[in-house]
Amino acid sequence: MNLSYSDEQNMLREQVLKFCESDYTFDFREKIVESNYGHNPETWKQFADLGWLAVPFSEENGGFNFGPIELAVIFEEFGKALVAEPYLANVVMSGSVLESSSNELAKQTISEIIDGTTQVSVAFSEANNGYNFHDIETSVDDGKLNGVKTVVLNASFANSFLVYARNGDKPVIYLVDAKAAGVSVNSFSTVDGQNCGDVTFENVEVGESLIISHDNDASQAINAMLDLANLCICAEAVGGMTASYLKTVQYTKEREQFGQPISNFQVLQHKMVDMFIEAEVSKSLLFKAMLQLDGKDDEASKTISGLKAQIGKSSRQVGQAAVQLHGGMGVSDEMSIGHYLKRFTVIDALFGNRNYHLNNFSNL
Amino acid sequence: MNLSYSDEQNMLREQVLKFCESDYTFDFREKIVESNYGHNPETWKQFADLGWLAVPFSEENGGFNFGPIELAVIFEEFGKALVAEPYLANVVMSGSVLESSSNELAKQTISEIIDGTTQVSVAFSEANNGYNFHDIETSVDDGKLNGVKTVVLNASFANSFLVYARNGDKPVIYLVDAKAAGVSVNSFSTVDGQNCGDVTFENVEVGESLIISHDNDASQAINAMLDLANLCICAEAVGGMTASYLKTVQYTKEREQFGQPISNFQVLQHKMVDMFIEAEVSKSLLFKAMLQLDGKDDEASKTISGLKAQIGKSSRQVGQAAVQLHGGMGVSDEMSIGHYLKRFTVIDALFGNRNYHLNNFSNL
Amino acid sequence: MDINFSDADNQFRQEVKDYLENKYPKHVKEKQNNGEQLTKQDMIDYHKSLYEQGWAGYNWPVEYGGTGWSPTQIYIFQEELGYANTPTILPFGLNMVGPVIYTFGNEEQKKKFLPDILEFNTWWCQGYSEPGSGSDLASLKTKAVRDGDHYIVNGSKTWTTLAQNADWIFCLVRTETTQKKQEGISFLLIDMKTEGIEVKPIITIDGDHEVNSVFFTDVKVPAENLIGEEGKGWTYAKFLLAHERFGIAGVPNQKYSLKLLKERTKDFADDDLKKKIADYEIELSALEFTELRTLAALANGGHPGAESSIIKIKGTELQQRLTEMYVEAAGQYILPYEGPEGFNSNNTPASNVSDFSSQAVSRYLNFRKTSIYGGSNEIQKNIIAKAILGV
Amino acid sequence: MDINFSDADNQFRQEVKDYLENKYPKHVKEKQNNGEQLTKQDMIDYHKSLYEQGWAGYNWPVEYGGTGWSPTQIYIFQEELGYANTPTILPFGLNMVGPVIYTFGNEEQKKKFLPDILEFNTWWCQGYSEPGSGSDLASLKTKAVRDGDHYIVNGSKTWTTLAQNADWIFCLVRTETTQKKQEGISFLLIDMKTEGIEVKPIITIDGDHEVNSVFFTDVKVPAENLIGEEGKGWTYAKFLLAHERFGIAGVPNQKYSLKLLKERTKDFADDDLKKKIADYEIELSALEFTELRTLAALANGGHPGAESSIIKIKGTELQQRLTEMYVEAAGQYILPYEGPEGFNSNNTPASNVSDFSSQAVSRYLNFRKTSIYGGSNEIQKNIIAKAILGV
Repeated sequence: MNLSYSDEQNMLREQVLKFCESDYTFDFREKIVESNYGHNPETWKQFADLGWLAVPFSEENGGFNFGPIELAVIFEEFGKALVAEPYLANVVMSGSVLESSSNELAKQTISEIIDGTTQVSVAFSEANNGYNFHDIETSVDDGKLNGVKTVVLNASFANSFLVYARNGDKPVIYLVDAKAAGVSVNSFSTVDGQNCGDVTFENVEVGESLIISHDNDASQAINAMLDLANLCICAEAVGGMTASYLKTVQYTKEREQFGQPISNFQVLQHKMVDMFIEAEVSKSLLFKAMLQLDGKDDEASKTISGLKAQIGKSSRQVGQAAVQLHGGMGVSDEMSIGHYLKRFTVIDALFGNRNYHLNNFSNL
Repeated sequence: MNLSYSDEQNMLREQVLKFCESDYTFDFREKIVESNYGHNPETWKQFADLGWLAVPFSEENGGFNFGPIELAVIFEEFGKALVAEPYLANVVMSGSVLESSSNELAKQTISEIIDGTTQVSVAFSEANNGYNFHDIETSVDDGKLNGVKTVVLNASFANSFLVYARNGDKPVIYLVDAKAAGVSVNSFSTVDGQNCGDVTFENVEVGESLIISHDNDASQAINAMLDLANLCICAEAVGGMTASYLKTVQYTKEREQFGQPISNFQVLQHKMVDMFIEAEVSKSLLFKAMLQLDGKDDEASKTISGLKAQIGKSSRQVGQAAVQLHGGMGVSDEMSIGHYLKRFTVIDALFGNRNYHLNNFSNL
Repeated sequence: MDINFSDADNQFRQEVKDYLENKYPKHVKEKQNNGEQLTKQDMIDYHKSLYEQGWAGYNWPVEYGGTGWSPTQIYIFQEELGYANTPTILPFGLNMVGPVIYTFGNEEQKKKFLPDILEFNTWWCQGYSEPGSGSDLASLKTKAVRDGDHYIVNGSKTWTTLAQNADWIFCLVRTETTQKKQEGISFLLIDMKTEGIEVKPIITIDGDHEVNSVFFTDVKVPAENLIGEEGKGWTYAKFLLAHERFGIAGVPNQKYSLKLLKERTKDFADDDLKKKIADYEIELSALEFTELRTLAALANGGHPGAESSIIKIKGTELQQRLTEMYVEAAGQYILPYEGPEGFNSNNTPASNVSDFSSQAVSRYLNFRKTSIYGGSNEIQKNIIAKAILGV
Repeated sequence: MDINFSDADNQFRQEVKDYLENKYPKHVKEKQNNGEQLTKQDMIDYHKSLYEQGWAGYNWPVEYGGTGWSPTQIYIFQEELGYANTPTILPFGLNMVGPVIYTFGNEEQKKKFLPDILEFNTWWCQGYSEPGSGSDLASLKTKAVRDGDHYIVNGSKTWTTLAQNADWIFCLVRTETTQKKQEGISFLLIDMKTEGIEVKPIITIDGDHEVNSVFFTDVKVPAENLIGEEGKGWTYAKFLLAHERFGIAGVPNQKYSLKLLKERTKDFADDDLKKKIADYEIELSALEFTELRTLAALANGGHPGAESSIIKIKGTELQQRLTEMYVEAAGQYILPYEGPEGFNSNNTPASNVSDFSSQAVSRYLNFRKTSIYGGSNEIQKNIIAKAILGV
């Protein structure tokens, strides 16, 4: 057992941190969120140039063969800076599904993701399945795909979709071009300034060549993707919690009321201590989850459910306290602090909320 | 709608309060708890002389015909003084069951309860039914009663038991003498210094003359008893919460640490404010419940479940905070403060705990 | 003690139902029930319909055109309005400046302002908070200097709700710099059309424009608009704050939202949310009876004091919990955003069978302010600690 | 980073299992697993069995007879002991006074005291709190006046755990009255057999006798029993407190209790308690990894500092939550009391299928102290606020 980051991992963190501080200020982020669904093609190109789009892919596929620990490092820093770029949808989610496949189409698509020339979203969720992601109605009959997928992340910019469907009783994942006949996208900005969409497939022709994964491999690929995606957004939330308590401490030291900095008030001090503690214990559990996932431990899925449940509680508490201690400034759109709370809320809602994962943990 | 106590009700409160202050100090109480299961025959005689044992009974039965409001007034004051006498078991519980009956045996027994010459406990709970009090195995066959009742309150002093049993499919309540052949009592002190027992009935002869209530009337009598008993112990908890926050405020003003009274520390102030608020909102809900029960409102049972759930949460919070703010003294047996927490714990466990009543409330 | 309503009470309840059925403006009702945003004119129409019914001053004394209702009547009135999902009655005129004017104002001020407040001919807003002051309200810096028959006002106010609609603003201003910051404050009424006033929107994290900054540059205010004595404004301010906290819990509105939430979640397989709802509903009735106990005390001649702080704290906590449960019920369908700003078409996401999901996060974020404004909940606890517990 | 155990680690785990199987005293094991109270001799037997194994100083450096284990080994050791439901290793000698002696004591003191601590020939107790001092530890008043080769000690200590069994007590005493209360405190080791020492039991609300008051009347203590410098006791006290907080969370014991609770409740119809248990279990793993992170930092040369306050706060909160869940699981069967005092026969209530119910309330009440002692959780938060957040 070894709980220290490697030099390589520390360097990666340093690199992401520096980038966020110099090239991704809050004002810059706000412009991208307001003007373009959170995605800036130039920033994306920087990501590609820095090699970040290659992080989780195998060397064989042109990647760095990094694992959950390195992704968690990146997301923790992204969380601190409220990075809105569609890294989760493309590199983590689509990346995970594609990497699990050995066919040529998958390999080709990975290389395009790595060089930043294409964007791909996984279309798996449906309107009526809540968080039961395997309970799907989208189906293929006679080579024609029909169905509606909802809350597809980054649908606005996706050039193609990895569509989770069933063929008879068997699960299949197809790679479908966003411009194919019968595909229509109805996209929305999300509450936290990114984008998602409903994607409708109406008699879309899907040949065998478009199959990325099928049968048990397909459902396993979706499960593995969900575990990894949950780990990443939990790391993001841990970063956000850290930033929230640090900014709150800073603010209360500067803000004067009743003739003194409000950081002098014991009730506020203890509230900040509670924020700090929640951030720290969440980080500890993140360690356990990323190490288990990295070590392919059988318990990894259960721990990730536990982590997601913990994050749902801790980040809400931290986010709400941060807003409360910032007073009026906390609810003002121009301060970053309220945006952490927004992001925490979305993170809890994604891929199973606290209650869902508490059940999961209890039953696993 | 009128939310003010009547003059008569205020006088009753005044009377109970005065008695507790002069004749039922904490030291006095501790002696009775340590030496005699919480029951002092002389105190009981005072209760009889003051007319308190007659409070809820109809005038026809020699009582004052008072209702839930007056009982709540008494229990609120009992709660402040940690009164351990078996008023709940005798006057409220057995009283409620007996008053619902019109037969002579019931009337005779009521008159003996009123003059303090007999004590009666309702034996309804069984080891395997949890809080499903109607799911009973104690039964009568061929005039013979067999079964084991558990957690029978005041079993040590009961001269007779109101036994909830079934005769075939039909519920029946019998009045059984504690000395009857086949009755054995295994009694225990309770964690909060009162007493309860397991009561075993082995081929006890029960003639028709011992029937107090049967069929639907019997199960209704048990339900009505549970509602009234829950209301009374909730009132007791409200009194206990009030005493807890008042004593805590007093203690923190006197206790000096770091060169000043600890009541100066804002964190402790806010904790005491939270205690005060919990006591007050619980009291408000007590008002609603006692008024509805008094007015025979259809919603009364649901409100009492809500009240019991609320009390379970609030009294735990208040009791724990009181102990915490008293520091080492809070866990010391010789201070009263920890005894409130103990009593709150027992109150939550009696007649359905918070979780049971939360479910009840949700489903009613 | 008696929880039952008298025949007269029941008849009164029927009158309120009749109003809601026949006189509550249809266009307002329709928008409210569809969850659409109301215009300024809608709000005016609604308030005027109450005025025409004689109910605008539902909690005012008869002598100033109020109803003089008993606590029971006020309770029934608010309950029925809540169940009917009517808009919140705006507090700035009726619950804030109105009571200050009829308690501390002179006869001319009463004559000039009270009728227009009742008839909703003037929309009021509140000039209390300043960028630097926050919960330390008395540290305010906006200055009013006497110059003949006028005061010249300079400074700024912030978090001013619906200032963009307002005709008048009531302001705390500093007329003297004193040792003790609570002294030297005065209570001034200012016409928003006066030259030198500028209103700038503040966008909140829910994306909405509800609050504003208001800037005053050499604004000339007639001295006759001073309420009570110069320098005694802090007394009036505290009176107003105690009144403001009262009713802030919005129990009837919460009951309505609760009803919707229960309908939305009745088929949910998991019991967890149902238990949270039950827990909330129980606490809501405890809050309701706390208000009733306070109302009863008021009817016996009391004043809303520190006890109203309980209602502020618990009321806002419960409102916030309610919005959290809406978010939980909506699950991942909170993501697609249909707020007032943004790029979206008029399409509705396939996952949103109603407006329920799309509004969940906006409401959740919007309600964070309730534990901050009107004296933050931390300040309310300080008040209770001092005034009630004596520590 | 790597969560997997090396072959050497796995082999070490097997050694611990072997000890538990073969050398952990059978009579102690039996009583523990039946939930019976251990005698003083049982505790001594248990500690001596660890000593014979060479493991008494499991967290001590090799040079003082410790094991010099890596954090991973300590983790494995504690985990296996926890799963086996062994008694808590008494901290007073091994985790408290021991490290103080080997860090600040002189050679003679090391030679005189450390071997007996490891071998458990001496039972230690802690003389820190006083009736007036509580969380304001530095305000202590027990006086030690130098008189030739001795100190004469007068005063009293309270909440002294298991003083009734102790051979020695380590005390903070005031050797000088100074302006600053943290100065003038000294750290003294006192033989409990010395004339003038009186131990009086304190009964706690769970009915148990675990803590005591200790009175000192003209107690003569050889000056050679002073640790370090006179007047520097506060430094050693703080060092000890940080060490004490470490391990206070009792994660392995909590894991064992959790296992019992899960078995007890597995057939419960209602999911509510199962969710609470899941929530608790998740937080327990978070706490466990917080300890591991701290251990890893220590292994890299750090010292347990304010971070250990997190472990104290969360650890005691979780212990308390666990006892609450036991109470909830027992329902009304918490009532019949089978505690050490009382009137009860040896009969067991029919409702108590195991000791589970009868012990629930005692444990619940007993564990209330954990958020009070060792520096109350409020004090721990003050420490974090100051030392880590810098406010």
